[in-house]
Amino acid sequence: MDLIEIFQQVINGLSRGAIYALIAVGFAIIVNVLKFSNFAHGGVLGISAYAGYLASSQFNLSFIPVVLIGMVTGAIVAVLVEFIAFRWIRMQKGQLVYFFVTSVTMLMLLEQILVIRFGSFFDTYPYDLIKVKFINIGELSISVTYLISLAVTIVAFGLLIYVFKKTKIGIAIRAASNDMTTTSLMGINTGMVIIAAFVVSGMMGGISGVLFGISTSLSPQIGQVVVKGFIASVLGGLGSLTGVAVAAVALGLIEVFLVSTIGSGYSPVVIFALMIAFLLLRPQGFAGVSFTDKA
Amino acid sequence: MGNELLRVENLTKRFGGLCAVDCFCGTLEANQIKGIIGPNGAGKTTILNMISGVYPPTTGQIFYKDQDITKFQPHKINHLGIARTFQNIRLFQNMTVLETVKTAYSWRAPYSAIETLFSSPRVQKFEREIEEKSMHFIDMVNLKDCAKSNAQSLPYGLQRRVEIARALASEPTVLLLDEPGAGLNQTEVRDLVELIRRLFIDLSLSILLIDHRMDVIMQLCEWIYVQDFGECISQGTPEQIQNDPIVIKAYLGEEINNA
Amino acid sequence: AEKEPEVVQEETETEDVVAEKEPEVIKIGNLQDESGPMAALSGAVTLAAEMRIEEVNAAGGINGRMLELITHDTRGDVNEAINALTRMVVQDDVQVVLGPPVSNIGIAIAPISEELQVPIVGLFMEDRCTIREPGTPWSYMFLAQNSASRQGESIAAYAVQELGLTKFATLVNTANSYSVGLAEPFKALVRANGGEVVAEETYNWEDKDFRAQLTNIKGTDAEALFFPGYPPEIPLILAQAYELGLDVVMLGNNSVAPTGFAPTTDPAATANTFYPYGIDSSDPSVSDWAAKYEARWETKPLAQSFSGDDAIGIILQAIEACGDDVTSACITEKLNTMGEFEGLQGTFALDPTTHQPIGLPMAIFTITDGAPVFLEWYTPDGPVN
Amino acid sequence: MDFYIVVGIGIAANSIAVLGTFMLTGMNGLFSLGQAAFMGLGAYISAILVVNVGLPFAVAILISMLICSALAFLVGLASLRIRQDFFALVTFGFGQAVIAFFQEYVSVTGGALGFSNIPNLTTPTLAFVSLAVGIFLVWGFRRSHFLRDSLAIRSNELAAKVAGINVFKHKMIVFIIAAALTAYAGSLMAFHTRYVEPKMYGWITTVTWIIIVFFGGRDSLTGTMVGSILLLMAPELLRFTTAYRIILYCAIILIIINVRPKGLFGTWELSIKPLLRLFKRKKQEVS
Amino acid sequence: MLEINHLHSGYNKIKVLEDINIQVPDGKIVVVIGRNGAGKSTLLNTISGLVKISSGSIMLDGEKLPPTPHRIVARGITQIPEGRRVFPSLTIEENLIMGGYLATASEIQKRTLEVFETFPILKERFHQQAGTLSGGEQQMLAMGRGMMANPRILLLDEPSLGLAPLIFTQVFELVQQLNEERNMTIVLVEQNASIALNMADYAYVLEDGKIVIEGTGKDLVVDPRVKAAYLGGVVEE
Ligand SMILES: Nc1ncnc2c1ncn2[C@@H]1O[C@H](COP(=O)(O)OP(=O)(O)OP(=O)(O)O)[C@@H](O)[C@H]1O
Ligand SMILES: Nc1ncnc2c1ncn2[C@@H]1O[C@H](COP(=O)(O)OP(=O)(O)OP(=O)(O)O)[C@@H](O)[C@H]1O
Ligand SMILES: [Mg+2]
Ligand SMILES: [Mg+2]
Repeated sequence: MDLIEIFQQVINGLSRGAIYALIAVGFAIIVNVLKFSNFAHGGVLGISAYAGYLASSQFNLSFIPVVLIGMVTGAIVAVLVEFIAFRWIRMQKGQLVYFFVTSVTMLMLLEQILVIRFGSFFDTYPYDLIKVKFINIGELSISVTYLISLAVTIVAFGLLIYVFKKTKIGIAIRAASNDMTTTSLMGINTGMVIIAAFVVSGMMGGISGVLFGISTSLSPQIGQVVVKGFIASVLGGLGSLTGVAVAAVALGLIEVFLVSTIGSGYSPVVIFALMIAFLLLRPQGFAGVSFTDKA
Repeated sequence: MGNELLRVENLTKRFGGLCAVDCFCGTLEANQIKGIIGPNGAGKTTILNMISGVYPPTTGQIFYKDQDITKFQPHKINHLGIARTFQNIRLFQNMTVLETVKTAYSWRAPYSAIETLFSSPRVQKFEREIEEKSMHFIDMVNLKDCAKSNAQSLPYGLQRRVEIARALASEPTVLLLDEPGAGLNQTEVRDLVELIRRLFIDLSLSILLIDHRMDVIMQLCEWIYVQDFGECISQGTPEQIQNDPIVIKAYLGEEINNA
Repeated sequence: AEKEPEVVQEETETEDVVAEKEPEVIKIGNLQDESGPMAALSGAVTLAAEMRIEEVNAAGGINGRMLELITHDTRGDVNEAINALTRMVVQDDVQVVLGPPVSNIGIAIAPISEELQVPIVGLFMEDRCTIREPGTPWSYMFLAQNSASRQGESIAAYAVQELGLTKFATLVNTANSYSVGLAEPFKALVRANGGEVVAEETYNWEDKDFRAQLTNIKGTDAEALFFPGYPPEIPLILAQAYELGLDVVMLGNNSVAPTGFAPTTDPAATANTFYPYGIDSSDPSVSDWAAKYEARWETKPLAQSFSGDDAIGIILQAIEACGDDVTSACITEKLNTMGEFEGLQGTFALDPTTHQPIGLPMAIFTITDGAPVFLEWYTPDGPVN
Repeated sequence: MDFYIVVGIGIAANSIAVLGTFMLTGMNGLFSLGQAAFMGLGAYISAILVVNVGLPFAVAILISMLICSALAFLVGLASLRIRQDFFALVTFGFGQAVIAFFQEYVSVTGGALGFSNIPNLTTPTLAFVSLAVGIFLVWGFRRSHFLRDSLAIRSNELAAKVAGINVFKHKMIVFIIAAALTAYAGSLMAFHTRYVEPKMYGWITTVTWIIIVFFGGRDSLTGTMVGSILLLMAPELLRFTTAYRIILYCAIILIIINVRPKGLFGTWELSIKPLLRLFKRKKQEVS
Repeated sequence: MLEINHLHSGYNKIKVLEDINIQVPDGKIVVVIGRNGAGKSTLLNTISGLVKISSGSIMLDGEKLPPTPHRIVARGITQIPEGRRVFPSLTIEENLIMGGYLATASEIQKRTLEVFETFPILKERFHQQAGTLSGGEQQMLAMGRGMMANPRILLLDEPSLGLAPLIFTQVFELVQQLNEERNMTIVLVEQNASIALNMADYAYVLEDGKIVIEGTGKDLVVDPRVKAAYLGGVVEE
C-alpha cells in the first residue's frame, strides 16, 4: 500500500465513523437518559430517510429543507414511538427491559411499514440534491455528505452537551432517568421531559437518516444500521456522549482498516476479539466515567 | 490474642482525591460488640464495604481468623462467616420476606445445577430445610406476620429488619450492621437494642456496629472507634468516648451528651 | 440492436374454449418472499404472474378452467418457506408451484418438492437448486432463466473475448448466495481463458460503503471490476468507484439493468459499464410487454418480471398440455418433455439433465449517457448470431 | 406429511431455543444478542458431523452441545464479570463472528449458499418429546434455589453477592445451559429443514425469542411456552392478511405488552396442585 | 391553610389511610408521629399526589389540589421524601438545580449559596455524584434540595434519618428557622418524637392508618400513651 492509499483509507474510515457517530449520538441520548437500548431509533431513522426522499424527489426541495423535514419527521416519529411503545409501560411502572423489547418490536413494525409503502426495493435521493458530491485533493477523494455529517455531528455534540449539562430541562431529563417519582416531586412534568428527550433524539435520528440516505441508498432495512449506534454507545461508556462519538469514529476506522487488510469476510471475528480485549482493558468504556453504585 | 476474629491493618480507601478512610486499624474479638461512630462522611460505611469485599481497599489488609481476605470477593467473604446489612436498604424486587431470607442459603445447597434440571429429590428436601431455618430467623426479628408479604413494600423500619434477618441467615460469626437504628422511634430503638443483645448471646455473634443513635451504641458496645474525615480520632470504652473532648467537639456535641 | 427472439402471444393460446365440464379452478402455488429482504424481486415475479393469469382468465382460462394464483410468503426464511410450501400442497391443493428468485430457498425446498411430489418452476439461479448431483436433476425443480453460472460465464467471456481484458478484480457479497454464485463461475472462466484475478474483495449484507474495498482495488493493476450483487448496492458501487477515481471497466450482473443508470447516479459514473441481461429491452415485443406491465402495475418491470412471465408461461404451457389431467405428475412429465418454449427471454427448452434452459443466450448491455444500450447476444462460448 | 405436523416440529424446536432465552434473559435479565449463533453452531456442527463425517445423529447432537457449552463458557469468561450491557455487546459480536465464520469457511459450511442434503431425522415424536423434556428441565431448575438467585441478582447484584451468591458462577451456569439448549434446538431444526444457511442465525432471530419471552411473561414458564407457541404460530395463522401479517404480528405484541406489562401470564404458573385439589373436591362432593 | 378531610387512600387493593382529618394552618409546624407502617409516609405521599386519593379531599386555601405531583409542587407544596431519594448520577450542584426547578436562575443561585452556608460539606463536594455520597451527606443534600424550592408548605419525611448528632440538631434548628424566618408551613414526620413534639404547634399520632391522638405538641409530650409508645417509655438510667 502506498501512502496515498493509506491516506485515502484513513479518510474512508473517518467518513464512515462520522456517519456512525451521528447515528450513535441519537441512539445514545435515550440510552444515557432512559437507560435502555432504543432500537426503535433505527425505525425513526428509516422513516425520516424516506420522508426526506419524498420531499426531495416528489417536491424537488433543496438540501436544507430536506434535512429540516427529516428532522421534523424524526421528532414526530420518535414521539409517536414513545406514545405507542413506552408510555403505557412507564405509567404502569414496568421494568426497563420491556422498553428494549417494545423498541425492537417497533423497529420491525416501522421497517414493515416501509416495506409495504415502498416495496423492498431501493430508492435513491435525486442525484443533484447535493451539487458537489465529493472533493478531490490531489489523488484523495472526500465525500461531501460525510463532511456534512462530520460538521453536523460536531455541532450537535456541542449543543447536546450544553443542553444536558447546563440547561434545566437537560438536567431534568437525566434526573428522570434516575427516578421518575422523585423527579415529579421537584415540580417537573416527567411526561413532558421524556417527550423532550425523544424529540431531541428523534431530530438526531432524522438528520442521520437523511444524511445516511443521501450518501447511500434507501431500503426499508436501512434502520438496521442502528446496531452501529448500539455498539458505539456501549463501547463509549455510560453517561458520556463524547465517549460515544469517539467510539463511533473508532469503529468506522477499524472496520475500514480490517476490510482493507483482511477483507470484510472475517472482520466480524476480529472485531469480536478486539471488543473483548478492549472491554477487559477498559471496562469503563472510552469515556472513562464509571458510575459506581455506592453500597 | 487468642480469640481475635477480625483484624484490619492500615486500611485506606481513596476515591480520586478524597481519602475516605485513612489507615484504619482495628480488631474484633469473638463474642464482642464494637462500634464505629463519627460524623457523616467520616468513612464508616466505607470500612464496612472494604471488610465485606464490596470495595477493594487502596492499601491495607484485612485478616479473618488470621487469613488474609483483603482480595476476596464478597460472596467468598460471606461464606467465611462475615455477613452485613446495608445502610441504604438493598432488598430484592418482587420477593417475599421469606424468599429474601432464603437467598442467604443458596450457596449451601448440596446439589449441582445438573441435579436441579432433573428435579432430584434432594432439591425439595433442601428447600423444606431452609424454609424452616429462614422462618426461625424471621421470627427472631419479629417479622413472622410479614413473612409472605413483598419485602419492598414493607414500611422502612421493617425493611431494616428484613436486612438483618437475611444477614443472620448466612449463619455468620461476624455481623456487620450499618445503622440498624435509623428510622426507628425511641421505643423501637429499645427493642432493637434488646434484639441485638439477644442475637449476640443466643447466636454467640461478634458484631461491628455503626449508628448515629447514641443510645444504641453506648448500651451495646464494649469498645468504640471514632472516625472523623477518614481518620480514627479516638477509641475506647463508651465512658471514655463520651467524655473525650475531641469526640464531643467533632461528633457528639454538647447538648446530646448532656441530655 | 437486432430483434432476435419472438414473443409469445398469449391471446392465441387460449382461443379454444372447451365446453364447461367441470369449472373447477386450477390452483397454482406462488411461493415468494413478500415481506423479507428480497420482497422487491419476489414481488416482481408475483406481479408478472398475476398479470398473465388475469389475461388467461379473461380469455376463458385453460381448457375451459380458470386459474387461481395462491401466493404464500416465505419472509426469506427457509423454515417458513417449507411451511408455506407444505401448506400450498397439502391444504390448498395446488398442482404446481411458481418458485421464488431466491436460491437459498430453492436449495432448501428441492428435497421437500421431492417428498411432496410437486413441480416447482422458479428463478432460483443456483445450480444446486435444480441439479441433485452432476447428471441428475432434482425431479421436481425447474429453472426458467439462465443459471447464475451461465450468467457469470457469459459476461466473463464477453469481457475476455470482446473487450480483450485480462486482469480482473471482483467485489462480492459473501453473504448473498446470488452474488457468490455468479462470482465463482466468472473467475473460473477468466482463469481458463488465461486471464488473471488480481483482487478479490468482499462485502457483507448490510454494507453500503465500499470505499475501503474500492481503494484497495485502485491500488492494483486490475483493468476491470466484476461486482455481482443486488440492486441496492449497484449504484453505490458505481458512484463510489467514480468518486475515488477508480478508472476501470465495470462489469455487472442482471441487477444493473433497472438500477445502475437510474437518474440518481452521475452519468459519468456509469460510463464503461457492461452487464448481461435476460432480455433485450429494446426489442419491440419486450418493450411492449414492459409498457403493458407498467400500465397495469404503475411500476417498472425488473429483470424478475420478465423471467417471471416466462416461468408462469412454462407452467401454463405444461398445464395446457395436460388437458383434463391437471395433476402434479402430469405437469412434471410435461415439463420434462416440454420442447420449445417461446418467452420474453427468447425461445428455449429445458435440459432434462439439468432442468435448466438450453440455448438461451444473455443480452450484453452497456450504458451510454445514462441509458442502456444493447450490444449483442452472448453465451459462455461466444457471440450468438 | 401433515401440514400441522410440519409446522409443529418447527415450533417445538424453536420453543426449545426460547426456553434457553427464557432462562437467560427472562429469569436472569442477561441480554444475549448472539443466542441464535448457538442455534447455528448446533445446526451446522451436528449436520456436518452426520453428513460429512457419518457420525450417528445422537452423537453428533451431543458433540455440538458440548462444543456450544464450551464456547459459551469462553464467551462468558470474557463478558459475565463486567457490566451488563457489555454482555449484550460481546454476545452480539460473537453472533456476528459466528455468522462470518459460516459465510467464509465455504469449503465446509457451503458459505452463503448454505449447507444442504441433511437427512430428515427430526421426527415429530423426537421434536415433541424433546420440548417436553426441555420444559421439564427448566421447571426443575426453577424449583430450586436458582430461581431465587436469579431474581435476586436481577434486582440487586451487590446485595446478592453479599448474601453469599456467587454471581459470576450463577450467570455462567445459566449461560451454558441456555447455550446447550439452543444448540440442541438448532440440531433439531437442521434435521427438520434439512438445509441451513448463515442468515438464519442473525441477531433478529435472537430478538424474536426475547420478544416471545417477554410477551408470554418473563416470570412464568407457562406464559413463555404459551407465548412461544402463539407467536411462532402467528405468522402461519396470520397468513390470510398477506403483506400485513408482520405488521399485525408486531401490533399484537405491542398491545399485549402495553396492556399487560408483566407479560401475558405475569407470574402465573400452571401447576398440577390446584387441578388435583379440584379433582379431590369433586370427589368429596360426589360422595 | 391545608385541610385534609375524611381522607382514605392506599396502594391498589391495600387500604392504608382511613378517615384522616388534619388541618395545617399557615405558618405552623404540624408533626405526625407513629410506628413503622402506621402510614405516615403514605399520608405525605398522598398530599404530594404520589398516592391516589380513594375518597375524601385535600384542600389548599379551600381549593382542591391538582391531581399530578408536579402541579401540586407548583402550588407551593414540596416534599422531602423518605430515604433521601437523591438523583444518584447527578452531581450535588445538579441535584440542587433540580430542587429549584420552578425558580428563576438568579433565585437558584441565591438559594444555592444559602444551602451551602447551612451544609458546608455540600459545597466542598460540589461536583461529586450524589450517589457516591455517604448516607448522611445524601440526607443533607435531600434537605438542601427541598430548601431550593422555597415552598409555602414543606413536607418533611424523617429528615433526621442517618444524621450524626451535631447535624441532627442543626437540621431541627433549620426547620424552626425556616418556619420562623420565611414563615414556611411545615408538616414533619419524625421518629425522634420528643424533639419533634417539642417544636410542634400541633401534632397527630397515627396508628394503623388512623389518627388516634391529636393535640398541641406540649400536650402530647406529656401524654402517657405517647410516652409509652414513642418516647421509649420509662427513660433509662
Ligand atoms: N464511590 C465513591 N466515590 C466517591 N466518593 C465516595 C464513594 N463512596 C464514598 N465516598 C465518599 O467517602 C466518604 C465516606 O463515605 P462513607 O459512606 O464511608 O461515610 P459514612 O461515615 O458512612 O457516613 P454516614 O454516617 O453519613 O453514612 C464520603 O465523603 C463519601 O462522599
Ligand atoms: N408501594 C407500596 N405498595 C403496597 N403497600 C405499601 C407500599 N408502600 C407502603 N405500603 C404499606 O402501607 C403501609 C404504610 O406504610 P408507610 O410507608 O406509609 O409507613 P410509615 O408510617 O411511613 O412507616 P416508617 O416509619 O417505617 O417509614 C404499610 O403497611 C406498608 O406495607
Ligand atoms: Mg454510612
Ligand atoms: Mg415512612
